[in-house]
Amino acid sequence: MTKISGNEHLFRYVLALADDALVLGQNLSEWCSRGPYLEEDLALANVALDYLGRARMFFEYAAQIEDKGRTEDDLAFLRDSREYRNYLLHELPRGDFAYTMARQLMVDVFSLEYLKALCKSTDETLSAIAQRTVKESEYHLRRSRTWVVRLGDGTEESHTRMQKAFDDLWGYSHELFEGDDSERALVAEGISVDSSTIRNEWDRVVNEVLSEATLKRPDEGWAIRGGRNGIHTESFGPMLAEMQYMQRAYPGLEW
Amino acid sequence: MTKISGNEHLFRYVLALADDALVLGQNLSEWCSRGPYLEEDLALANVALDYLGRARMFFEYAAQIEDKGRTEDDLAFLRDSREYRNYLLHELPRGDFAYTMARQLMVDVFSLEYLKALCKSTDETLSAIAQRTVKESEYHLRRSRTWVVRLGDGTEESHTRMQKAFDDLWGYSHELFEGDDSERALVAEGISVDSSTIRNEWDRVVNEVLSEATLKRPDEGWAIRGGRNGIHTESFGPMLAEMQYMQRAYPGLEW
Amino acid sequence: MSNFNCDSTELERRFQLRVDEEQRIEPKDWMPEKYRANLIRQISQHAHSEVIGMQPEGCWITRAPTLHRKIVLLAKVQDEGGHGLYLYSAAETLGVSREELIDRLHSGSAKYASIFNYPSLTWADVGIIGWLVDGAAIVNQITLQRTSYGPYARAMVRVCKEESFHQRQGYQSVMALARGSDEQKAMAQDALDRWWWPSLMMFGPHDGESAHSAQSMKWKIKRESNDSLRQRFVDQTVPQAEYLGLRIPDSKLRWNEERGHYDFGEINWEEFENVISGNGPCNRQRLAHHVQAHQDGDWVREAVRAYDRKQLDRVGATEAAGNRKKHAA
Amino acid sequence: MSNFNCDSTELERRFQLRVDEEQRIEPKDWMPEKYRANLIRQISQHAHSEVIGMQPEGCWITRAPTLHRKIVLLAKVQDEGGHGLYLYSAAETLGVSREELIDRLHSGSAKYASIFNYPSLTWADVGIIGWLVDGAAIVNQITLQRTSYGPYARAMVRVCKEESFHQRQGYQSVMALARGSDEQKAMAQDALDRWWWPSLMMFGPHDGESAHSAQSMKWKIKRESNDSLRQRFVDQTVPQAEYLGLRIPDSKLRWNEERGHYDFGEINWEEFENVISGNGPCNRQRLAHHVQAHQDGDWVREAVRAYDRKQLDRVGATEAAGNRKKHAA
Repeated sequence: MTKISGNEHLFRYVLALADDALVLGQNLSEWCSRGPYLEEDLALANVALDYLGRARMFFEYAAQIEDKGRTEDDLAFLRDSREYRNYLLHELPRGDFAYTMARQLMVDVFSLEYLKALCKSTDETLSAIAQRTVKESEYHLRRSRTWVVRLGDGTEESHTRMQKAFDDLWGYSHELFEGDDSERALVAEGISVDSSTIRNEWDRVVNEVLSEATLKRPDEGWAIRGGRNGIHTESFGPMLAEMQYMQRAYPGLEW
Repeated sequence: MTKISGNEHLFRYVLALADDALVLGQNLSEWCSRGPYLEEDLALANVALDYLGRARMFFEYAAQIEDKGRTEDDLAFLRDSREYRNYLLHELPRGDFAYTMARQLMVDVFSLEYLKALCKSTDETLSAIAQRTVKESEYHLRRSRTWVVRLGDGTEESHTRMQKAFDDLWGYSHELFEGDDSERALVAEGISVDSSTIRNEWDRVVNEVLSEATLKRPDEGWAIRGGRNGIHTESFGPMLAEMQYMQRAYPGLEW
Repeated sequence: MSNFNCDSTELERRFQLRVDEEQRIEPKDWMPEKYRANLIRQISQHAHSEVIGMQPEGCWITRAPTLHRKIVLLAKVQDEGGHGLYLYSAAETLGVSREELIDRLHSGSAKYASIFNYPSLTWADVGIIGWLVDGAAIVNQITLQRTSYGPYARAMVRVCKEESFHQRQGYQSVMALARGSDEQKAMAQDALDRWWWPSLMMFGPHDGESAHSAQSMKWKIKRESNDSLRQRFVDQTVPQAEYLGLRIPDSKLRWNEERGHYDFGEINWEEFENVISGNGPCNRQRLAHHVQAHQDGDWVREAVRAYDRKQLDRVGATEAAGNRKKHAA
Repeated sequence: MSNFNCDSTELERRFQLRVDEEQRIEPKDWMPEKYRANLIRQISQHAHSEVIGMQPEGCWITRAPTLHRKIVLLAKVQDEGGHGLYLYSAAETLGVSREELIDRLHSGSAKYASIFNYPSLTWADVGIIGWLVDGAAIVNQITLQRTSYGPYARAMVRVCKEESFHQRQGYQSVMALARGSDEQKAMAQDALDRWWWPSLMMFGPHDGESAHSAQSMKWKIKRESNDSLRQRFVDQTVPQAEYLGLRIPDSKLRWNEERGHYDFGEINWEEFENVISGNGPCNRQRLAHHVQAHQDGDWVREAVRAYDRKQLDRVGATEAAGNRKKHAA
């Protein structure tokens, strides 16, 4: 195994956070003009915009750390699927509105705690990004929480859809708390957040919301991992093909 | 307007036929593992394979006519959407099984007559391609005809779906009979087929099938044109992004 | 409608007087039924245009070439939805529900700007739409800031502010192409060629042939004629195109010193009629997209209603329990 | 099952005798119920594997890098569907309908090869699947050409012919990568790294731990042990990898002169159990894809039944009319 320098760890760490944000932002942006209410189109676009904004900050910083002349857009658009290291939960197709909201709840609870911790990072740029974005995640969580409760405790159909969404998504939650080598390598210096420390609070909040929503917490037996190693789902490739089209077809141009 | 040479016309003519075949083959290939019967998966894959095979012959010939070092794959995969000149009918997303079969009927009746006429082309390569493929179109037409009748005269649901499919597709049929400058320029020499001469036979056969299928021929008022001018539908771009991904991401390699 | 009694004639006279004096009409004010109906038609058409207008640009969000452009585009399409919201709200003050307005859109009895029935084919279209389509919209909407109906006028003020921002962004995006590679220039020119004439059509038929124009002008729900708005748009846009080094696809276009305006060619009115009446390249897809999204949302809206009812029942039950306790005490 | 009477014990003895003598059992022959049940399980599992196996490669048809590769891949996936058909037909000779078999697949009571629960991530996966997965399948299927049940054995003959063709195509496709750019080589190596161990798992648990093995061997619906098939696959594949200049991801892999075979490392049986029992990376997507396609086809199959009934009625009516005429005459 090649030895990875501290700087390389930081690059990989930041890039993974960038990938998480980009891929989820991309997925959410598809809701624009497809929501159940016009108001919801706008609200989901807001969430997507927040994630794309984060992606940009992380990619900029990653490019700066790497210092090899690659830009934020090179990193965002010019890698192949195996090099993206986002968590799988973020890349799953948007599904129906229940699926999107179940995912958001799972991601939002995680992100809020993660960003709160990242605010204390000894890395000033990461801490600054976290401070700029933690309020967004509070707002996201209020929304997804409200939706999960409304739909879980709405009609029989909405309840069934919400339960199915959580059942289908649950297996992807485990890897969120496992981090990767780079995250672990940077914990000691207080740069990164140790994801495993978030598990308890995540469980507490998610259980609370599920119970208020009259939903059952899915069984834990099923767990899918691979995002941080670039082992994606099969839906990822076509999504990437669409996202990268312009940069691939017209390399090196200004837009 | 720039003057177009006879050779340029031939190139454009053959390329348009190649695009028709490629785009339809690509669409049909999506049915593989998604058909209503396993038998139907195989049958639709056969039709897709026939179209992709045609595409290959036409692209090879186009590359040869152009004689600028571009290969069949360069032509198939490395143009942007405005340069593809397939008829719109061929690029519409596959839709449900009724939609696919309605489109096939419309295309198959047209193709069979077109290829029969192209067999007599004074251009030996075109004539040879037509002779190799006309039997395929006979077989395709037998299938799509049977399906349209079965579904049109099946249940209330299947009837409704078939009728809706024809209603939604009809507007795209008109441009099939209009050809383009290149097609017209090559008629006199007996190289190309004058599409407008096919209209009567197309009407006769399609009317016959619709009537047997207890379906109503849609109104003629609505007509969409643009395929031969590279004016596509909005679904075309994402389809292209997926189709071109490998060639765009890894230019110039052998596979 | 035709059997006005004396009272309503008098009311109508006073109403017109107020309009003539540039007073704003507000929701609770008396207004002629035709004024109301015309406004509902006009405002909802405007709202539907914003909402349907999300589609042609929206289809490029997932393919935008840079993170910056992706963010700008998503925010813009979101703003269009927001304009739709302001306008639906303005229409609702006239006593019609959003659900009704959407039903009319789906049934085809309500229209939207016919320009959105053209497909958006390349990335350049996104910039060109911002520049031309938003540009044309602003020319019209600026005059509507002084429309006689208060809620509509106020909505227009908000909309105009955002639209000029979009128009500048669109123009900048086209400028990046015009200053880019040959491919990019060609892409921009091609998009301009395709969108120019539909943009001119946005202002509607010639003044003489516009169905609602005369009455609308009198009621000041329309403040300027189609032809004069169109002329203003041409006059402001031609120099912009020149600055970009792009060619406007009109061989008759030239500066007329005498008039102090650009002369330009005749619009293909047959195409205009064809697209307006439902036979444009994308009419069916636009409507189908909207209908599909709405249907996909049925269960969500139903669940929200059910949840709200349950909450009310719970509050009721709690209050009832509270009352029982009180009585028992 | 346990209360055999004399007759059935005698029948069973004769049955085993025929099997021992390598006679083929045919559909109309008497056979023990457990033989039938076991065969149905095995053949349908094999059929489902072919059909579910269409998905991982199928997802690359629309993205194949050249026209040639697109055609080859589509034809290959089509062949897999064809194998599924032969095998469903073989299973149907045992008195079970395809609809029942599909129901069992959807309910989770029937299995398919667990290797298809891994995702196909890059173009190289397509070649590697052809090379390794089809390669492993052939090693097993060649022995099944001599299985005791006639229809199954005959299906295997047809399948084997096509599979070796696919295996060669897969190998050639990997060779193109191995001889290509650095990126292509890395892509091939990465795919080999991911698919190697799952390929070895295809042969199932060690002989001692295989639930159905002993009885199946006796009935000759299995002709060779899991471990010996796996060894054969390793022995034939290692030199192929060497020829390509690719590294097999097993640090314990080495030639054992004494045994005349390659030694290789231990399979991660925990992963095997996990994937088999439904918790692999793609189990849910695979099943959901199949269920969705089947449901989407409900209305089509219903329409075909309705159409066929109508046709019968019409024939009936015509005949009746004919009969009436005859009687009247």
